[in-house]
Amino acid sequence: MTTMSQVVNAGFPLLTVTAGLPAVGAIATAAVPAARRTAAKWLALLVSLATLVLAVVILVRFEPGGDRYQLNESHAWIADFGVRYELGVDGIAVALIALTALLIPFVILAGWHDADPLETKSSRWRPTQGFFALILAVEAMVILSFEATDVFLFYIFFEAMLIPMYFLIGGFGDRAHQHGDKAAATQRSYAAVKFLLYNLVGGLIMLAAVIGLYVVAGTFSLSEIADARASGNLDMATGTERWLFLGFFFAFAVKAPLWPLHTWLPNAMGEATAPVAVLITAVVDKVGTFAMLRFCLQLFPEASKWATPVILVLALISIIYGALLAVGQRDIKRLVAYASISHFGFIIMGIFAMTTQGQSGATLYMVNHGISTAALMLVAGFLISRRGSRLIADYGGVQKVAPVLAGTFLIGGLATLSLPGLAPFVSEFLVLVGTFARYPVIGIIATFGIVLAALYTLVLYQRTMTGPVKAEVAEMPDLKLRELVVVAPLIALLIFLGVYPKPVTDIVNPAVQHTMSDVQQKDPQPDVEAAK
Amino acid sequence: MNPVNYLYLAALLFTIGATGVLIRRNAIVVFMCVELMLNACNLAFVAFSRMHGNLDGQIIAFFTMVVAAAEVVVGLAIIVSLFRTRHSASVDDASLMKL
Amino acid sequence: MSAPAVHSLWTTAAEPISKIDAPKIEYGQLSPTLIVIGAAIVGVLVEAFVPRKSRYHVQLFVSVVAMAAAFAAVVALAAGGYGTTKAHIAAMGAIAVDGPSLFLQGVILLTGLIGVFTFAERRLDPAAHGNRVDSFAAQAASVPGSESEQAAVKAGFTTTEAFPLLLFAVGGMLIFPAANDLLTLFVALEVFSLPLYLLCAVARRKRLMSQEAAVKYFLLGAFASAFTLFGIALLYGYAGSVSFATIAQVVDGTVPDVNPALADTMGNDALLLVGAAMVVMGLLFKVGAVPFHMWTPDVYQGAPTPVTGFMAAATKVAAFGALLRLLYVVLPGLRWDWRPVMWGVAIVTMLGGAIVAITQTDIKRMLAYSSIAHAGFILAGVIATTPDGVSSVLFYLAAYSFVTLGAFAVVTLVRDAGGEATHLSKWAGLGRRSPLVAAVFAVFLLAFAGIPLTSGFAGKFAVFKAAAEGGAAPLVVIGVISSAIAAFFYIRVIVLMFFSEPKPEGPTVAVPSPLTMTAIAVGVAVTLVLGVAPQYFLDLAGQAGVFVR
Amino acid sequence: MENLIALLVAAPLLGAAVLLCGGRRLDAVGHWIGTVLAAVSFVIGIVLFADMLGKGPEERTLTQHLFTWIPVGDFQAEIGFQLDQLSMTFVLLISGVGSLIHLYSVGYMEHDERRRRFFGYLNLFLAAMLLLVLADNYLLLYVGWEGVGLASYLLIGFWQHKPSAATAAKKAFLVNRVGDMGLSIAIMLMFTTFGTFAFGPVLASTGDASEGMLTAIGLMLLLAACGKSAQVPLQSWLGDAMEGPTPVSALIHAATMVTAGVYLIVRSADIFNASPDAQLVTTVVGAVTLLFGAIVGCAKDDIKKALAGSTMSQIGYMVLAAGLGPIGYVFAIMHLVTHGFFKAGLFLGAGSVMHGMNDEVDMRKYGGLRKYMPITFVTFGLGYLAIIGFPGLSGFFSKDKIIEAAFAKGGTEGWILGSVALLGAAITAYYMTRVMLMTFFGEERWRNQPTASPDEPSAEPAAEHHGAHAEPHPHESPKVMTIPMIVLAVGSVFAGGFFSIGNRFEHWLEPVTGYKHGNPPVSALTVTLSTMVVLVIGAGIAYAQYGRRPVPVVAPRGSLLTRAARRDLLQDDFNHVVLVRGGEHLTRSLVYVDHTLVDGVVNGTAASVGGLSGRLRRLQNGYARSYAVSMFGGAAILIAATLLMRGV
Repeated sequence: MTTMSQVVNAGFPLLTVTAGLPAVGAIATAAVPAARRTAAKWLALLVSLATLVLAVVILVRFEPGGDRYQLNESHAWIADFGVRYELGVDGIAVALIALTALLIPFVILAGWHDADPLETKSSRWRPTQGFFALILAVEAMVILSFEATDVFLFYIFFEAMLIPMYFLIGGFGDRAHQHGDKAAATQRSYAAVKFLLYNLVGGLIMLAAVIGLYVVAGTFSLSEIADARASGNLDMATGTERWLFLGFFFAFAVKAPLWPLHTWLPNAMGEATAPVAVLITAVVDKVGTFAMLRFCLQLFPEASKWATPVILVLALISIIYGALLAVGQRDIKRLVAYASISHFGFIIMGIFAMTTQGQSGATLYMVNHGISTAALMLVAGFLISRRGSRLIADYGGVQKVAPVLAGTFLIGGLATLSLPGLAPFVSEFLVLVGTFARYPVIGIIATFGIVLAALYTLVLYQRTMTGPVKAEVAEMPDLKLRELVVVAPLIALLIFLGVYPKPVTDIVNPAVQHTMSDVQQKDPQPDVEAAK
Repeated sequence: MNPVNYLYLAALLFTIGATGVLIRRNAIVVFMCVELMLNACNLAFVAFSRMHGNLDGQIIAFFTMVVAAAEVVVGLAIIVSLFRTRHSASVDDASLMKL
Repeated sequence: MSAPAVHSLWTTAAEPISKIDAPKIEYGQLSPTLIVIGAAIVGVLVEAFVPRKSRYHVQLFVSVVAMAAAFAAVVALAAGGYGTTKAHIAAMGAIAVDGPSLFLQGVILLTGLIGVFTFAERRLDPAAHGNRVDSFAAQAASVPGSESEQAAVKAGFTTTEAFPLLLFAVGGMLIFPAANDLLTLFVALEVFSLPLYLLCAVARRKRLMSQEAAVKYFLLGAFASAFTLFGIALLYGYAGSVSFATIAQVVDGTVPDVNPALADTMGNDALLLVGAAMVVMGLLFKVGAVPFHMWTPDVYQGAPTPVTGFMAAATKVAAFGALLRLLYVVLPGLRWDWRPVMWGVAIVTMLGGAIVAITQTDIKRMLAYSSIAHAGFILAGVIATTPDGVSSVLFYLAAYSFVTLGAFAVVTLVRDAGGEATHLSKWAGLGRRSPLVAAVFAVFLLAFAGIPLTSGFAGKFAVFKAAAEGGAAPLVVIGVISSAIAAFFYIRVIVLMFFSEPKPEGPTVAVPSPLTMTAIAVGVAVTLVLGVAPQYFLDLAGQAGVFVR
Repeated sequence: MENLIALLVAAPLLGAAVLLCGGRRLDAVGHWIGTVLAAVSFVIGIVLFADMLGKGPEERTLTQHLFTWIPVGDFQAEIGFQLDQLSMTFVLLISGVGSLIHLYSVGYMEHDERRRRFFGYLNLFLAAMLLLVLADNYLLLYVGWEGVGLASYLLIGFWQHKPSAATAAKKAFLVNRVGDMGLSIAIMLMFTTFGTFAFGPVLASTGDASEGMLTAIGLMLLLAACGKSAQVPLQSWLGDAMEGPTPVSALIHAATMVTAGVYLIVRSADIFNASPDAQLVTTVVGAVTLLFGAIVGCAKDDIKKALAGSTMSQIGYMVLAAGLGPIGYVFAIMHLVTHGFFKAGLFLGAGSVMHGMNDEVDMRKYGGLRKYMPITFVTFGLGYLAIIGFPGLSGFFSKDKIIEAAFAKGGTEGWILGSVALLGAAITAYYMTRVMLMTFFGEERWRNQPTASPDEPSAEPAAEHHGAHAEPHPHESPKVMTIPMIVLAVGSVFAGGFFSIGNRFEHWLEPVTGYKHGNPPVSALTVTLSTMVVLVIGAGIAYAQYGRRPVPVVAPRGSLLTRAARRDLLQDDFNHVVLVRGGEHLTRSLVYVDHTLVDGVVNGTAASVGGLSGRLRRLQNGYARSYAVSMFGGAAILIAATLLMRGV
């Protein structure tokens, strides 16, 4: 296998290129002159598609059976800090990179007109170019943080991606609210600042832990730390390990977000445009849960097990609490945000259930949640852009005037409530089973989440789409071609992965086995040896 | 006579000077208090020089005087220009910038 | 009685006069300082003899050449191994030529060079009576608004003395971190302080504030240096010498020949501790550490912005250099006494600076408080008392000084009728008006906030890492907390610039001359390079991290 | 042969896909595509059935494994089908009745511009339902289980412009979700207990599992069954589900989907057999529901709601039977099939009546319709006779067997259950007679009556063609509608008898469910006779009330019980007060908490730091001397601290 992966490594730095392409694309897009707005859009779209192609190449060249980390790259970077530029992907990372690369083109396409300047500003002011450049920058940083196998390298991009996100949230609001609406502007910048400060505080506390890790381990390289641990050269004092774990976990829990650190998400998703909201919840937040799997469990196995009960309870609270608040929302986007909080609860629960099903399910969940939320949120965005309001109460009977829009919205909703046959069901059930196998009570309580999910989704659909047609929506146009092109593939993917998730699970399972062995956990065995 | 007493005197002068800086309003007086503190230092230097029986302290005293003189030049220049604009040499009047 | 005996009653036979050997000065190794001081004196002569019209250009030329030459000399010395292998004490023990001093001298000279550029900027203010004007008063001596001043303006006077003053200050700063005995330390302190006092006083606009700043700075500075001097006296009294090496020996008790007097004073630790505390206090005043920081905001706000920028950058570098040398060369034996105290100072400095900055409404004041917070971060590195500690502090100083210069240079660009528009509310919507300037300033702010991929992050990581390795983990935690607090007000400015609607009567962004542009460009370049690829400079700082004693 | 199984599901699924994605260009032919594809899967069913009959009773089970669905560690979910006698019974019922109702709908939905989508949904339902009964493991069954839930949601809410319809649809889905929770927990329990959830291994190894665990699994399965089959306490949705078009009520909410719960229990026979407690609870649920539904059925004036109550009650019989164990399983299924025929027939009849009466549903505004729609009258009448268990007709055989089995359970339980079943039979006779009389006999109360009462907006688009307030012109429905009714009527007449000749049905199902003949404490004849007696009593009372006296057009206030029954015995009010209102309060308060508490803590911290900053600022008061003071103090502290460190 080693030889095999060496063969793969021979050749050009695939991972760097995959992450570098959008980065370069971002700069290029930003450099497009103000007048050539459309050109910038197309450039960004093409770059993101090219990145998708590269991601597919990674997907192909990655062998599930092979080494834990593949396509490795390693170069000296900051020797004084013990930092190397080390990239490598395991199954989990590959899946998430694919997800990111897949979603960005849709995000760009969906946000096609979101950043068109309303009035002709000074020629130096180029919001459109900025918008798409920032999106590509986020993509680059997210991909790099998935690829980094060096804690410090990961940390850098984990933090740095906040800045473009911050500008995306604060700089580009809903078209409906942009017309010199002071209140909306302040709302928006409040949301942006909240997002940044929450994550910055998390990141800084993590920074302390990162430094601590270096003091303890003397290196940032996952592989070296793993070797040291294996050869017993690395013995963390229990107390130290727990403190470091908390430092890392806090940052990831803010990003994920986990109750009670979640309150930035509804603001951010509510104020940002739908594509940016998708970027937040479907792409950027995944870095948090991903990092829990890769860093918390791998670096601090003992502490992870020590903290598991508390984290599971918090995750459980997130599931129920998020769902209940989603029911209580008046604002479509905030509703989706709280729904996401509930789903992130499931993901975190799956990760810390410490069972194969739980962790594979959690990883699968990250992918599926990304797709399903994207579908739901983008359609919601199309809806909002038509009526110019985010309030559920402002809609009604849309199904009559725009059946296709309503249909796609319903499918997105059904995916959110994880209807069997659609992708999210698979992951959610795996997480539940995985949790139930070890913590039956928590598993059962979590199952209530599926009822609540049905509640908030169907209430949303009923209030917006059914009933008598409201006057304001009477001549609402149905989905345009561009919008259909955005939604249709996502829905197709939801159905495909719901019926045949094997391709993903095959990639993910080996990685999960590694993680399980990191934390020295075995799946609980059934009481009865079933007759075959 | 025990040279340590000179140190006590020096300390006393230094404290007097410091107190003056804290309680006097007139910039000139405040500045002279600073000079007093410097001279207290000189006294201490000389005393120590005597105690240790080497000349470094006395030489430093001369340096100090030069520095003090330089400070006077700069200080008076600033204070005078301030006085000419405000027609007052009170340090408390110069409190535009705060918080 | 016998004649000789009687004779001996009132006379003693004089010793035969032994010949005094001339002091040995290594001019080559002192060349950076000598060049700058020499240039300063030339500058004074220029003021005396060159006609007014051409002074500006001559001064500019002289200063730039001097700085460049001095920097070249520093590089040459470093290349010649004086920073590492050949490091030794020069000028009869007065000056140490070693890694830290060379590194810091290099940084100071670069900041000085950029400082000259910002000093020489004369495109920002509208021309008065057809004469280009810079940010210094036409005639500092004349009362603002008086006829004499109007006459001076009409005549097109400018305070070209600023350049020699700057050179003197730089000269002092070059000596300060290299000073190897307390006397040199004190003299250097005064040599760079006095010109700064003057420079603060000569703003073209808002002269009242400028003079007030000067007075405050001067009185408090003199007050502080009096303390320093008394501390020096006590240390001298303790060790019987002002030479760092000797004092260190006495502190460690490894002094070769102990005469009775020394034995007597050596026993008295109070002398040592009080003296050390007072000297350190003088240095803490210069770096602007809480509770000796209170001059900082007022002076930063009142002084002409180019001066502020130079002062904020260079003073910190020089003062921290001296502090490092004092604590690492003179008082390592006292580590267990001063470390806890420094802990306290670092903590209050980090938190105090960050917290008070939150509610500031003036950009210059805000940057002043942020500089206080940064002083706290650097102190955390100082406390490490490890080689890493030294190099991390050196690196941080280099990174920080360029960011600061750049930031203040940007501040000079944003102007309205009353000169620079330093009130934060006027910065609203700057990002819409002139995205480029706003973006540049945002980069500097992010560097201050320590966002990865900027020099600020690399520096912060370096000092925190050193502190953690030095066993000061709690300091690191408090450090990150105060960084979080600090992040808040940096972000606030960004929000203001980009997310709030521009005011109709808002300030305009003046288009500067290549001078300021260079300053800003260098700032940005250094910020990004040190953020993305800091290794080379970390190596540099690492090699330079060894003191000679 | 087994490769055909997938086609059973595939055909309607294809139809659904084509019709729903096809767009308007299929509007013209959409309904025929749907009907044909439904028929296709019926034909395949027949073929497989013939093939099955050709084999010996033991080797009749066919399996087909398609692919591995979710392979994660020990969790191996397969996509695989299992076609045995039990599944086959359902396949024929579903696809057969399904096809008929497709045909019927062609006429019934003629005037609806969204007919294509309607047929798409119907096909989707068929596919899901067939998947449900063909799955070879519980997880795949779960897929079909929720699939039919979705289809039912879409069809109940088909007329989405009616808020009542949308609400009913949502309610149905939610209540079902509660049941689904049970099913998923049951599957998790199976996985942790047996390490698998495929029918074969699980049911084969029930012997090794602890009874407690099996009881838990059984109860969870029962919870699921309650949700799907509208059993107490999860019955509330069925009544509202009548908001859907009548064919839907006939197919989904009478013949097939609502019986899925019974299928689940019978399929899991081994688990229930091994856990008497679970069985007892099952019988109790069944008994309670059969009374509950019957009582509700008596009070409703809405013909569909009355039939819905009856459905609830009849399924109660089946669940009761299923709870009886091997002596009941077979009859549960048998009643399920016959009920499938006659109840579907009754609903189609009701639909035909409404079709002729401008979609009037209030029976008090019917009357004397037998002259105007004879075919409907006859078919409906046969269905009526069948359901009340008139000797010789389907219902008679199946229901009678259940009552016997109930007594045969033995002991006090047996007596109680048996008599409950008897009572149920009486009430059934009562309310069905009532429906029959109010609809087809008596004077024509619809004359010079405004139809569709204004507060209740007329459901079916058909109404838009006739004037909303015009006097109705009752007329017989077109062939395309009557033919299915006739076919079903035939079924409801003969099916029971056909099954009972030589206990065919027992032998047919025995290999799957197992069968043990239960001996009632009294002779079977006695039971049958008493059944006849109560039947006559029930019908008699109804005749006395509605046949002899004229029926008031406006419903009288009625007794307390009547009023309670009209409101589904108040359980809706209970739900409203406890769940809906309570839930609203909960979410409201949580929103408040999130905003003030969780967010407040953070904002509070920020604010306090800001306040601190404001206070510290004041120290910077602009006076040089106070700065000097702070320096002096600082120096003092510094010195003192240094000295303290040394302890001098």
